[in-house]
Amino acid sequence: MVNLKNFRGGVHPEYNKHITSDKPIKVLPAPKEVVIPLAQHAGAPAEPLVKKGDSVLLGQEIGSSAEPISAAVHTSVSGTVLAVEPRPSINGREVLSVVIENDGQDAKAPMTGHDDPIQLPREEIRKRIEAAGIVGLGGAAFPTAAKLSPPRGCKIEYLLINGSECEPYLTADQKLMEEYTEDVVLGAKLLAKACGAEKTIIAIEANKPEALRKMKALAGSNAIEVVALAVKYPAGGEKQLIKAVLNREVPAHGLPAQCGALVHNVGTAWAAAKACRHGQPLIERVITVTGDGVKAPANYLVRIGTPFRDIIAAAGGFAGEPGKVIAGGPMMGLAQFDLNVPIVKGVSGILVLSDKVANEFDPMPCIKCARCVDVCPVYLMPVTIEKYAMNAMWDEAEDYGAMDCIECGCCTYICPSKRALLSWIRLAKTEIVEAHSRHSS
Amino acid sequence: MNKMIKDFLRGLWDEHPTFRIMIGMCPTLAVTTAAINGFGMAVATTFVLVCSSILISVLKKVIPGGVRIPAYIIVIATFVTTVDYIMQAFTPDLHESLGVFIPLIVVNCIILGRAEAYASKMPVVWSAFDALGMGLGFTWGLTLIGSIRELLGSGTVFGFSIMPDGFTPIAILTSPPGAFITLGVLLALMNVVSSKISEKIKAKQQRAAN
Amino acid sequence: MEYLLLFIGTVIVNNFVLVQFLGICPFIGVSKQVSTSIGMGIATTFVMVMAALASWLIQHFILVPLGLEYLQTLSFILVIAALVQLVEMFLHKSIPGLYRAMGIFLPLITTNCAVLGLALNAVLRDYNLGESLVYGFGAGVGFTLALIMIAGIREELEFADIPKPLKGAAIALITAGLLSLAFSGFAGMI
Amino acid sequence: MYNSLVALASMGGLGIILSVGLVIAAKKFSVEVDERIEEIEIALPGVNCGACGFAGCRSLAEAIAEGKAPINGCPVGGIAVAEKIAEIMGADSGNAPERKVAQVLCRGGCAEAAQRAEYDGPNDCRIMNTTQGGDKGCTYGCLGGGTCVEVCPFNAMYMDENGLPVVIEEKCTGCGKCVEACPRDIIILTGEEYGVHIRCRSLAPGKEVRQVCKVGCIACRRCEKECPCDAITVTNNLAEIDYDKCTVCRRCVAVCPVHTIEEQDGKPEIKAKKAG
Amino acid sequence: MEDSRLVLSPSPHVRDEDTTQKIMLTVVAALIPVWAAATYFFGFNSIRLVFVSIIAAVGSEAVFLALRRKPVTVWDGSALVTGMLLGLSLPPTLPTWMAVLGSFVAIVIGKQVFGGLGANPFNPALVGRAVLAASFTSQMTAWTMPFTDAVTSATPLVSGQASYAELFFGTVPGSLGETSALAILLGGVLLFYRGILDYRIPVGFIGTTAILSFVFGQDVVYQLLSGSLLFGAVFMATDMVTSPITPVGRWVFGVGCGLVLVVIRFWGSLPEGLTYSILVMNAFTPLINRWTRPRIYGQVVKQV
Amino acid sequence: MKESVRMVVVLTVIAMASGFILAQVYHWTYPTIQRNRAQALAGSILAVLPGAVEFNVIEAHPAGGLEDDPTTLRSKPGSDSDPLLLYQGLDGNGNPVGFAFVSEGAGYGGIVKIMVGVGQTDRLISGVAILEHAETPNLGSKIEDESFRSQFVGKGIDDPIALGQDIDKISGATVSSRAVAEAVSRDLGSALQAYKEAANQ
Ligand SMILES: Cc1cc2nc3c(=O)[nH]c(=O)nc-3n(C[C@H](O)[C@H](O)[C@H](O)COP(=O)(O)O)c2cc1C
Ligand SMILES: Cc1cc2nc3c(=O)[nH]c(=O)nc-3n(C[C@H](O)[C@H](O)[C@H](O)COP(=O)(O)O)c2cc1C
Ligand SMILES: Cc1cc2nc3c(=O)[nH]c(=O)nc-3n(C[C@H](O)[C@H](O)[C@H](O)COP(=O)(O)O)c2cc1C
Ligand SMILES: Cc1cc2nc3c(=O)[nH]c(=O)nc-3n(C[C@H](O)[C@H](O)[C@H](O)CO)c2cc1C
Ligand code: SF4
Ligand code: SF4
Ligand code: SF4
Ligand code: SF4
Ligand code: FES
Repeated sequence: MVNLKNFRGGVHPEYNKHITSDKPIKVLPAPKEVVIPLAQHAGAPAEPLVKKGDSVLLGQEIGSSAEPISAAVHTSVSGTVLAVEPRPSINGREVLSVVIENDGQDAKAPMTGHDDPIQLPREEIRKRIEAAGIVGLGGAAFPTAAKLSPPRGCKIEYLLINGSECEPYLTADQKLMEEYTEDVVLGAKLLAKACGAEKTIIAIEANKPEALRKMKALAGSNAIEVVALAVKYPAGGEKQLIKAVLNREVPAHGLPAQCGALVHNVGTAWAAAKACRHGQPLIERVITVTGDGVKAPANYLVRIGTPFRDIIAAAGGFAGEPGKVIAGGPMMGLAQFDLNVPIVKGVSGILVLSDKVANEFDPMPCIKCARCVDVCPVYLMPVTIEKYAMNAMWDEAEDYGAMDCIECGCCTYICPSKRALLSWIRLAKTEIVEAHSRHSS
Repeated sequence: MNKMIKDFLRGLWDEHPTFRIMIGMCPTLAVTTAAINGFGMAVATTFVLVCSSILISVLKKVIPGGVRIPAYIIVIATFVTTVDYIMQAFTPDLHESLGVFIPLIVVNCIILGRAEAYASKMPVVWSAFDALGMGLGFTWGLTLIGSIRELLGSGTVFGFSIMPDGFTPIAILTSPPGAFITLGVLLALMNVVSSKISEKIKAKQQRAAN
Repeated sequence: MEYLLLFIGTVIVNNFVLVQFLGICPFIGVSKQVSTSIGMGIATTFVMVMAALASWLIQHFILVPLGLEYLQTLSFILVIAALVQLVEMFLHKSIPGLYRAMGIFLPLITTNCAVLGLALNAVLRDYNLGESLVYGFGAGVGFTLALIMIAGIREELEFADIPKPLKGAAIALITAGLLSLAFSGFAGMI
Repeated sequence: MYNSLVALASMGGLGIILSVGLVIAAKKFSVEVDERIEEIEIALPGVNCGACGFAGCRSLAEAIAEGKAPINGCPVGGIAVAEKIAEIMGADSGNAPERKVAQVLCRGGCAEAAQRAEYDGPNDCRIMNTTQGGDKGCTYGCLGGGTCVEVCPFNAMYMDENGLPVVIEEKCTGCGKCVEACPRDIIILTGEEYGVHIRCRSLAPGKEVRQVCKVGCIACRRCEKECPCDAITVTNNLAEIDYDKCTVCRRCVAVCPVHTIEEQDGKPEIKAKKAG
Repeated sequence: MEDSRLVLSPSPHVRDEDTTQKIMLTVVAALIPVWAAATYFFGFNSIRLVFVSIIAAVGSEAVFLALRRKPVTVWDGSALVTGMLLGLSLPPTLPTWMAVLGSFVAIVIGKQVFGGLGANPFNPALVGRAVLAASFTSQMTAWTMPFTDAVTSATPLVSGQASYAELFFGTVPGSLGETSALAILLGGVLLFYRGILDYRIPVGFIGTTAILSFVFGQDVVYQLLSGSLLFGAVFMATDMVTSPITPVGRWVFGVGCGLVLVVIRFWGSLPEGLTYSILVMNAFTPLINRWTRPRIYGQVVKQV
Repeated sequence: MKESVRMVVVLTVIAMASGFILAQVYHWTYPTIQRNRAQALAGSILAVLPGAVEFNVIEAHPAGGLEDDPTTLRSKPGSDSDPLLLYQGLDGNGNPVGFAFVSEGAGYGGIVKIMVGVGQTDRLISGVAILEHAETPNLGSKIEDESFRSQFVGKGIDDPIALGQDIDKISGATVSSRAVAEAVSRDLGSALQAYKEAANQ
């Protein structure tokens, strides 16, 4: 393990990947009813294109938007629209969603593929990705097509394919790389072509030797470099990845493109490959169902819109009393209270923690141990920002860089006094944004 | 008359120069290594305070607003220098231990403050009473601090041995850090006492109201 | 070298505030924020150097030749007060930027012990003009140092759960005491 | 005697030089300033002791004139000075505005409102609200984290045993800090004499409200019909009261089937005045 | 599956195992070799003073918190550490009541008046020690030879008479905990490996002292091993509450401690300046934090 | 304009009055103050010269000048213009019993000023008195104790005055003790020399 790419800061939580890392991806049958939120990406929500009673075909576009930053939404089953109404979604709010009853036919809408999609012109690749409603599968769910057009004056030198999967427990990206190696590499090439990158690098944490091996075997012949990352959370954070692999820094409040880099998740690459080769829109993804609270942890290929309830049931149901059900990983995931919420494009796993693991601690006074300062991967002073936030001193919090926080949660994880640093920093961020908008209006 | 007594009492507690308004801190900390020093300092200050208040009250009509501060300073400085020389002549030991802090009475905010806030506006007798109240407040404050520091730091009060024979003096109380800390602790105790008192008064008022 | 020792001695060993108890009122009163303390400190240093100069001149050109040493206190305070007021008015009118940063502290400084104490001490110790100026500058820097340090601590204490009776001046005094305790390590050095 | 005369003469000389200097300087360097600052400065003791925490009396005067410091900011001057400053400031600021008091428009505490999850995080309503919308069934009601109590600078609020904030009306100054802080926007400021409040902000349909809260407005419109002065209207599933029209007849209080409407236990004489 | 209410909380959902209490107990563990050495050299006095200091410190903390009607959080172990460190920094013959008074001052004046754990600007144990030194100077400078109760005049720092080996193993007069460099280093290594000790402060502290000792023509090794430098640099300057939180700040702090120590040692009238060097730098800590803010990722120029 | 004139006049008048009054106060108290000082001085001189009942002042300019002491900042003895004052003690019959001089050393809290008495015939120290000091009470201030001061009695110019060997220091107050010891030895030689010269004249 020579020459692992590393960055300053970060933490080493229990990774717990062994629970599912040897479980192959199982295809989960489509549920009887899917709930497809029209806002499951960053940017403007899509407008519904269907109404109650309409019948739809698999992969048919059911929502779209004219806004520049948005993404199309497609149905993941064929059947009848039961309702277009607000439904609970993973962020705890009700979101306008299309509820579709599955007729079990999987009758496909027409899709145009291409046998050797890499031959497609650059603009065409981008268009197909846009039409497929592809958004980043790494978590942020930012519309991929928008990311592929770098802002004027920026040249993308490097495309980094993010296979680090630094979140503990999750193995979806790992299994994807192991089992769909070819698609991922093809996707990487397509994305590289679409953004005009000179060089493509696939970065994988060193704790996934199998994925590394397979990727290296295939990528080598495709002029793609594969690098191993030191095992540390959040190696997969965009800024940390760029720092570790390229030793460059994204300018504060700027875009990666400004330092010549673009980062895409392996799942995004895989989706791009499918969109260009088969014309298939983004209607399914790989997720990990794991944690000590489910009976049979596994990796699944699931349709977008499948309710959590069905997935957990498929994984054998809860083992004992569940404490937390988390959409995503333990570091950045969102705790859920309603199991009817559906899987959306940006969710890479469901983590069920039993009551005892889920226990929070009461915060104690800060002992200024500075561990939070030491682990912050963007070099903030979380303890100071927290202090200002708790005292509603938003200007000072901003001055100390609250807006630069990537919400990785390292500070909160490491704090021996169990302080909820990130919660307060997030609050500061909200208040600062609010103050700015108040100021400008 | 009643109001005059109230004004007089104000300086003794409600607007106590040391424990409430926190002015004249330098002598309060510097000379209270022994009770007698604190007492002497305070008496000197009181003398200057009363005399200058009276004189300024007398002169208030004559002095034009534009030069009032320099004029007051001259008046005060005159009294201070007088006290300085009198003490040097008649209480040389005390003068020795108070040192530079006697001339510094000039800049003690209590005096100029009272002159400005009170003496320059009020009749002579009132000003005198007000000044006396403030001065006595200052006196008991400094004497108390001096006594505590002397008692624990040297085992004596006003030079009389009080502590039992085995007592080891806690020397820090007579040193600069001890001065700050003693005053800080005393201030906190005063706060406790006065909040207890105001609670009592409130309770009494409530009982009266019911 | 001697001047350097005098300077260091005045700044650290015989710190005006922590050891000599001069200028305690502003030390407690204007030390809630570091930024204010810096302005206050610079202004004080300026006034102190000026006071050292003025008092030296008065002492050596008026009081001593005329045998009027007993007018020391009176003449020093009067001249210092008037000079500071002049400077303040001048700044206010002519250099408003500087006035806002520093001038606003000037009146506060006129009537505090540190400045008059400096003038009297300098005369008492029979300093020559150069020594007087170094002494004044050192005293100002020492005052500034103490002020900024306690302000830094007090800003932090704003966030602490201090027992109610101790809030405000009481805790500031205790902090000052511990600061003075820390500096007592330098005692007897020069 | 000779020495005395020298003293007299030299002090006289010093006096002349300084006073002339000051007089000239005062003329030459005079700067236009806010008159009130000047007036306040004169009212202040002028000792520049720094006890107020400002850099001298002038700074305090400026701060008071700009409303950045309280009128009684000078501890040395005491009450007398404060009164004078009040006069100076008052002359400018016109009549004192009507006293406002905070009202909490939610009655659904632990006993009345349903919970949808166990919240386990910082006890701050704003954070609860951004954590999946909090643990409360009703997404409009009070989260019970007590942020309003926390931010009140006058200790005018406390959390009752039922997990709801209570305003101590005598202490409330109407500063509005709590209103600003509450992420659910359920605190409003009203004139202190208003006596009847509809304590619910839920825009959810009655059926849903019933599922999550025993005392939430179900938009049954009975109050609207009952009110003799047309002070209540139900829009968006929520009854709202027009305080200007309300005469505190309290009939709505009686008819509300879920006891959402509550009479404020204000001062009896104000109630009488309003009623009469 | 329907009925159980799920737990809702903001991310992250997992926490590191270390707690404040664990950190404090680790410090206690690291002090055990030091205490053992002290007991070996100074006998019952070591047990007496350390025990009494611990009991007084924890007791004072408990009483103060109870009087404030606050939860009595003595189990967090911080008062235990304070008491232990204070006890170990005392000369072996100090009367018991003075140790009690010192612990009381350390906890009450040094810590609790500022709001308790985490809020104190100055190192409580050192506040206690400094107050004792200023109050009972002769008792606080009365040293004994190890294995005897015979009072000797001076520590090796003053007398200049001890071999390196004696200094390293600790068979010299001095405060209970400071004599054995070996035991201190043992504890330091434990703290370092448990990630509790930030190397910058001791390295900066000891390094500066070494360099300046060399520059001023002193015996470097002797300067490092004699006096309480090692004990202070490992256990006291590193107190997290009273030292800076920024990485650069911790260098500044360490170097500053060394500077002040050397100034007091070589030019001051006190033989040992450790207590004061750390206390002085404690006072600078808020300013150091303010002026050594780390450069934020992606920012080109350092903010001031 | 009238206001300005009034301001000038009033301030001037007040200043003049103040100057005049202070002059009176000064002249009134001056004799007493002088007497106090003289008494204090005489007291300490007589205290260090057993048998003396009065004294003369001798202004001496020792041939080589006094050595400069680099350890202290504030004291600058020995600059040629400053004479060394010697106080010659006389017994009831007017016969000299010895002389005394003032010296100083750097203590813990500041300068320690002492009076040293030397016998007429044996030229040995007959007494030491502390005039001024700012040492820590109960610690450094023990230099005032008779038991400490008396250690110097009987020492001569040829006797070593080494702290810790010849003179027991006050425990915990090395600095203060050293200040006194150094003050004693510092000017002793030049004072003896000066006294001899003065006596020879
Ligand atoms: C703290 C943090 C950790 C992240 N970890 C990962 C990760 O492990 N894998 C990943 O693909 N993206 C991760 N991301 C998201 C990346 O920063 C980045 O948004 C993503 O790789 C971009 O690819 P996409 O647009 O294709 O999703 C993380 C982001 C943050 C803030
Ligand atoms: C001289 C030295 C001192 C160190 N001190 C500490 C320390 O006090 N605490 C710590 O956690 N790591 C310490 N380390 C370890 C490095 O900081 C470690 O390599 C770094 O934490 C690696 O980060 P990662 O594990 O997050 O990749 C030290 C390393 C060296 C060379
Ligand atoms: C608060 C305090 C006051 C001190 N006062 C004196 C003093 O008045 N005189 C003195 O010589 N040393 C004083 N010291 C210095 C120490 O006692 C120092 O250890 C001593 O001079 C040298 O120790 P030793 O005499 O035991 O060799 C003081 C120390 C402190 C902390
Ligand atoms: C590495 C380390 C060193 C410590 N050093 C001290 C110390 O020197 N003095 C002390 O009173 N407490 C010390 N503590 C305990 C604790 O931090 C201290 O009681 C707090 O300052 C109380 O707020 C230390 C703790 C740790 C973890
Ligand atoms: S990690 Fe926790 S205890 Fe340590 S400094 Fe940060 S907030 Fe404070
Ligand atoms: S401050 Fe933000 S970026 Fe830094 S560790 Fe905490 S959550 Fe991560
Ligand atoms: S009223 Fe608002 S701020 Fe107050 S407890 Fe309820 S939700 Fe929180
Ligand atoms: S924050 Fe202001 S408005 Fe709200 S209760 Fe307190 S005083 Fe009243
Ligand atoms: S008494 Fe010294 S500054 Fe106020």
